[in-house]
Amino acid sequence: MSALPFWPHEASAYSAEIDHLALAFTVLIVLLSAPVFVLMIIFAVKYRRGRTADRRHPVNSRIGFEISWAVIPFAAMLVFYVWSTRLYFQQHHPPGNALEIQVVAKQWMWKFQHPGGQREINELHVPIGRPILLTLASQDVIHDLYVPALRLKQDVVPGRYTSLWFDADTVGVYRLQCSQFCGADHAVMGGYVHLLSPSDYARWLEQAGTDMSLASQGAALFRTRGCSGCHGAAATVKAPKLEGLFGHEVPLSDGSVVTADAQYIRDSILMPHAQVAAGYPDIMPTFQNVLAEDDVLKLVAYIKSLAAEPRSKP
Amino acid sequence: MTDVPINKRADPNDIRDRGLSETPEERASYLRAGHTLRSWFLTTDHKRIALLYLVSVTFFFFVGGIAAALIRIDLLTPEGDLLSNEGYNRAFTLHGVIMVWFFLIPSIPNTFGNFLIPLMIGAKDLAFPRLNLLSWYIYVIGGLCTLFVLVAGGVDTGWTFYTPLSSMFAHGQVVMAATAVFIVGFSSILTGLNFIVTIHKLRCPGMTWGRLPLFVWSHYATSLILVLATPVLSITLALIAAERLFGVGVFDPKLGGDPLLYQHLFWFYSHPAVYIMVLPGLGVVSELVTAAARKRVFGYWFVAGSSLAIAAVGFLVWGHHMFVAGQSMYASAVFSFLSLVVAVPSAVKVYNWTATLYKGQIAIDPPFLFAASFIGLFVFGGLTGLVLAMLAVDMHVHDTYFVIAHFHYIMVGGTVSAYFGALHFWWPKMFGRTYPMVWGRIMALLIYLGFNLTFFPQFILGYLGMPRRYHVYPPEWQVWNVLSSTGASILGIAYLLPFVYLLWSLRYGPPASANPWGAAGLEWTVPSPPPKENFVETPVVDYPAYNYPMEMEEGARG
Amino acid sequence: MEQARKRLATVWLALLALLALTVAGSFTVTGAASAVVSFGVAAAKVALIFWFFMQLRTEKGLIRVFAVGAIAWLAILLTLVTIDKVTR
Amino acid sequence: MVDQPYSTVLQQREAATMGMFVFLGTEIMLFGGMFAVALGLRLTHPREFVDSSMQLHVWIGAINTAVLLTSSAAVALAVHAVRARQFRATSVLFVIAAVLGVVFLGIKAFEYATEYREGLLLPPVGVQRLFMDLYLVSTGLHALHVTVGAGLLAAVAAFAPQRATLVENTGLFWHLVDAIWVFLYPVLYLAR
Repeated sequence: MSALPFWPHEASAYSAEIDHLALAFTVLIVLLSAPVFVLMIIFAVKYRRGRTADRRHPVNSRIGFEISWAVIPFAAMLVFYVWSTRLYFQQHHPPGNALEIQVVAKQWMWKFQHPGGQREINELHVPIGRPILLTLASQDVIHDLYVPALRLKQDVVPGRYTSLWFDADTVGVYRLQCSQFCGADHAVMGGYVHLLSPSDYARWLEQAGTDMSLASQGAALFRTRGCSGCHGAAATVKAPKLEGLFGHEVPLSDGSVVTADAQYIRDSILMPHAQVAAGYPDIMPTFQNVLAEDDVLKLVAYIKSLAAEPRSKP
Repeated sequence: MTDVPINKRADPNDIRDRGLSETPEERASYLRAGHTLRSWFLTTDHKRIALLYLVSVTFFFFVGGIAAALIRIDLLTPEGDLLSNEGYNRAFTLHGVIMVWFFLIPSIPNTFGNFLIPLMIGAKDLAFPRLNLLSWYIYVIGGLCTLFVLVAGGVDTGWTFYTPLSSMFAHGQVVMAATAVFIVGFSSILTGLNFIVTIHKLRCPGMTWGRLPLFVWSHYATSLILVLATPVLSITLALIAAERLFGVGVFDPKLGGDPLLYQHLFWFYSHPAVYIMVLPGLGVVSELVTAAARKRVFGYWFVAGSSLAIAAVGFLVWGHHMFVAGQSMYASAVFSFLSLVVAVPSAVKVYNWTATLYKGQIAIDPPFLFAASFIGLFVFGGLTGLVLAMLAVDMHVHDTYFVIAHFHYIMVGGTVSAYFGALHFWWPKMFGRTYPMVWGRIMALLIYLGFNLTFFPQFILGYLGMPRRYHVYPPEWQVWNVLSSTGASILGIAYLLPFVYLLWSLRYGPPASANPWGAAGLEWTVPSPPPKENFVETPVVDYPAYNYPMEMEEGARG
Repeated sequence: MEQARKRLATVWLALLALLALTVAGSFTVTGAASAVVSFGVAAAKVALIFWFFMQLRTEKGLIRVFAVGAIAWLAILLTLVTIDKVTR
Repeated sequence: MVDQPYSTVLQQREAATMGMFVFLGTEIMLFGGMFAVALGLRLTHPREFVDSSMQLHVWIGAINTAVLLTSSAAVALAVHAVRARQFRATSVLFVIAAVLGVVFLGIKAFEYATEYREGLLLPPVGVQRLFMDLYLVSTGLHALHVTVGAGLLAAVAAFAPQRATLVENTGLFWHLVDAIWVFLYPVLYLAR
C-alpha cells in the first residue's frame, strides 16, 4: 500500500457498487455546487464596488428560477435515493444459504463462534465466495461491527440480535473495528477479518479444531444448566418441547402468535415471563444472570439443530 | 496619520484623533449608561445582556477549543501517546458538550439576536427584559456546572450520552454533565420564547412581516425549534440522571427496555438543534450578502419561507442518525427521503444569495469574505450531508471521520464563519469603533484556508474507514491526520487574531458613523453605539426590507 | 356574568361525566377499543379544558395556534417512533 | 401603567398571554418525552404493559382526577372573578384550588405508600419494573408541577389577586397541569 492512501480496499462486489454510488454522487455534488462557486467569484470580480459594469435591470425575484433550482436538484437526488435504498434493503435480506457465525461484543473485545464450534477472539476467519451471515449480540453496551473493506457496519445492541451479511470475493486480511463509542478502550476494540479461499478456510477450521460443534456445546449446556429437567424427553414438568420448534409459529398465552426465531428463543431464556407459550404455566425462571450472551447463542444453535427433528406430540 | 501621540487626548472632531477620545455618541450610548458592576450584572438592557453573552460564549469557545487542540495534538501520531484512552474520551466529550451547548447554540442568537432583533424591528427592548437577564444567569449556572465537571475529572460518554453506556457503565461525572445541559436548556427555552413574543408583538408601526429583515425571520424559525425541541432533551437527560442516581431506568435492555428509544428522543432534539446552530448563521449571511452587494435580496419570500421550512422539516429527519443503529429499515427509508427534502430549502437559500450578487455593488470587505466562506463551506457541508442521507453509503461512512468532517463544515465552517462575519459587520454598531479592514480580510482568508486544511482530509479518512472517537489508528492514515492538525493550528491562530485588532479598535479605532457600511435596516438609523433606549422616537417604516437604490434603464426611473 | 359562571359549572360537570365514562370503559372494553375510548375521552376532556377553562374560546386565532402547536409537534415524535417500532 | 418596551396596556397583556402559551407548549413537549417513552414501552411489550397497568389503583387515580378537575374549575371561576374586578372572590377561589392541589398531593402520597407496601414500587425484574419506573418518573414530575402550581396559586391569592394578567397566567399554568394529568391517567392507569 502506498504512503498516502486515497481509497479503501474493495473486498466484495457490494463494496464496488457502494464506491460507484459514492463516486457518481460526488459528480452530482460537483455539478450542483460548481455554479455557486464559479458565479460567486465571477460576480465578485465583475460587479466589484467602484467598477463600471452594466447593472441595469437587476432582478429581484423570478419564480421560474426558484422552482427550477428547488426541483431539479431534488429530482436528481431521487435517482440516488432509489439506488441506495435498494442496496440497503438488499443488505437487510440475507440469503437463506448463508454460513452463520455468532458474534458477541463486550467491553472491549469481539468473540466469534463458528457453527463447528471453533471460537476466536478479535480475529474472524471466513471463506470467500459464499454468503456469510453474522448474528450480533452485545454483553454490555452498544458496540458496532465495522469492516471498511466490505463497506458495512451494524450496531450491536444489548437486549436483541442484529445481523449483517456479506459475500466477499477477494482474499486478504482486512481491518474490523468498533465504530460505536463504547467506553474507555473503544479506540482499540478492533481486529482483523481473514477472507480465505474455501480450501484455506477448511484447513483453518481443521487446525482451529474443536471436539464439539456449536450445537453440541449448546446441548451440553442444555443438560448442565438444567434446561433438560423440564424441556427434556423424560421430563414430567409441563414445559414446551423444543424439537421442531425453531422457525415455526408459536401461539402465545395472550392469543397472539410469534415465529420462533433466534430473538424469540433468546428472550424466552432471559425474560421467560414476557412471551409464554399458550397452554403452559408461567413457571420458568430467568437465566438473565446465569448465562452470558455467547452461551445463549450456543443454546439457540442447539435448539435450531432440533428443528429438523419431528415435532413430538405434547 | 501616525503623528498623533497615543496618550494625548485630542479633539474628537479632528480626524487624526483616531478615536482616542470619547465621542458624543458614546457618551450617550448604552455602554456609558452606568459604570458600576451592578449596572451590568443587573441590567435588563438587551444590548448589555448581549455583551454579557458575547463574553461568556467566547470564554467557552476557547475552553472547547483547548479540548480540540488536545485532540488534534494527540492525533498527530497513530499511537495514543499524549492522552490515555480514558483521557482522550474525556477530551472529545467535553469538546462536544461545551461547543454544542455552551457555544454554538447560544452563539449567534444570544449575542447578535439579542442585540439586533429589537433594533431591527424598531423596539425598545425584548418583550420580557427580566426574563432575558434570567436566561443569562441560567446559562452561567449551567456553565459553572460544566466547569465543575471539567475540574472534577470530566465525563466519558461522548456528547450524545448514549444509554446504556451513560446510564450504567460510564465512570465520569455523567449526572453533573447532564445537569449542566439540562440547566442550559432552560436558558435556550427562555430566549426562544422571548424572541417569538418580541417578533410578534413589538414590531414598530409599518414593520409588517414582509418587511422584516431576513435575520429576524431566521431567528423566528430558530426560536420555534428552541421552544419545541429543547424540552424533549431536558426530559431525556433527566431520565438518564434518574437511572444513574436512583436506578429508575426506562431504557435498561436487561429489563426489556429499548436503548433505541433513547436515541429517538435524543435526536428528536439534537437534529433540530443542528438547525438551531445554523439557521441564525443563514440569517446573518442574508444580511451580509445584501449589504455587501448593496442590493435587495433575490427572492425575499423564498429565503424567508425557507427558514420556516427548514425549521419544520428539520423535525422530521432525526432518524438518519440511526440508520445502522438497528432501526427498522422501513423507518430508515422514510427518514432518508425526508432528509433529502430538508435539503431543498437550504439549496434555495444558497442559490438566492448567489443570484443576489448579480448586478450588485460588491465590496470585498471582511463581512463579505466571511459570508462567501460561509456559503462555500455550507454548500459543501450540506451536500456531503446528502451523502450521509443515502442509506447504503451511510452504512459505510456512519460514525467515521466523514461524519465529523461533514458536521464541522456546517457548524464550524458555517456557523462559526457566520459568527465572525456578524462580529465584523456589527462591531462598529455595537462599540462605535471601526477596526482595520485589512486584518479582518486576513483573518477571513486564514479561517477559510485553515478550515479546509483541517477538515477536508477528514472526509478522506472517513471514507478510508477511520471511526470517530479513535485516537489510536493505523499508521498509513497518519499523513492525513498530520495535515488536519496543521490546518487546526492555522485555524487556532486565526481565531486568536480578532482579540488583537478588535480589542485594539475599542480604544484606538476611528469612530464609526451611524451607518459605516451604507447598509439598509433600522439598526443603521441609530447612532453607533446606540443609545440605551434604542430609538428616541418610535420609528415608522413605509419601505420594504433592503431598500437599496436600483439602477434602472435610462429614463425608466422618472 | 351569571351565565358565564353557569357555563363553567356545566363544563365541570361534563368533565366529571367524561371521567366516569372512561373509568367505566376500562372495566368493559379491552385492546384497541379500550385505547380508542380512553384516549378519545382524554382528548375530549382536554379540549373542554383548553376551550372553556383556558379561554381559547375568546382568544385570537394566533393564540389558538400556539396552544395546539406543541401538540401537533408531539404528534410528529409519536408517529415516527411508532413507524420504527411497529416495522422493526 | 405600561412597562418599558410596550406602548399600550393591551399590547403588554397580549404579549404576556402569548408568552405563557409558548411556555405551556414547552411543558407539553417536556411531558411529551414521557408519553413517547410510554408509547415505545407499550408497543414493545403490549401484554406486560397492560398487566402492569392493571396493578395500579384505578379508583385512587379517578378520585385524584376529579380533585384536579374541580380545582381547575375553581381557577376558571377565579379568572372570571378577576375580570369582574371581584378580587376577594379571586383570592378565595385560588386558595380553594391550591388546597385541592395539596389534597391531590396527599392522595398521591397515600397511593405511593400503598404501592410500596404491596411491593409494586421497584419490583425486582422485567417489564413491570420498566413500567413502574415510567410511572414513578412521570407522576413524580407531574407532582412537582402540582407543588409549584399550588405554591403559585397561594402566593398570588395572598399578595396579588388584583393583577389580572398574573392571575390569568397562573390559572393557565394550573389548567395545563390538570390537562397533562388527564392524559397521564389513561396512559398509566387505564391500559387494557
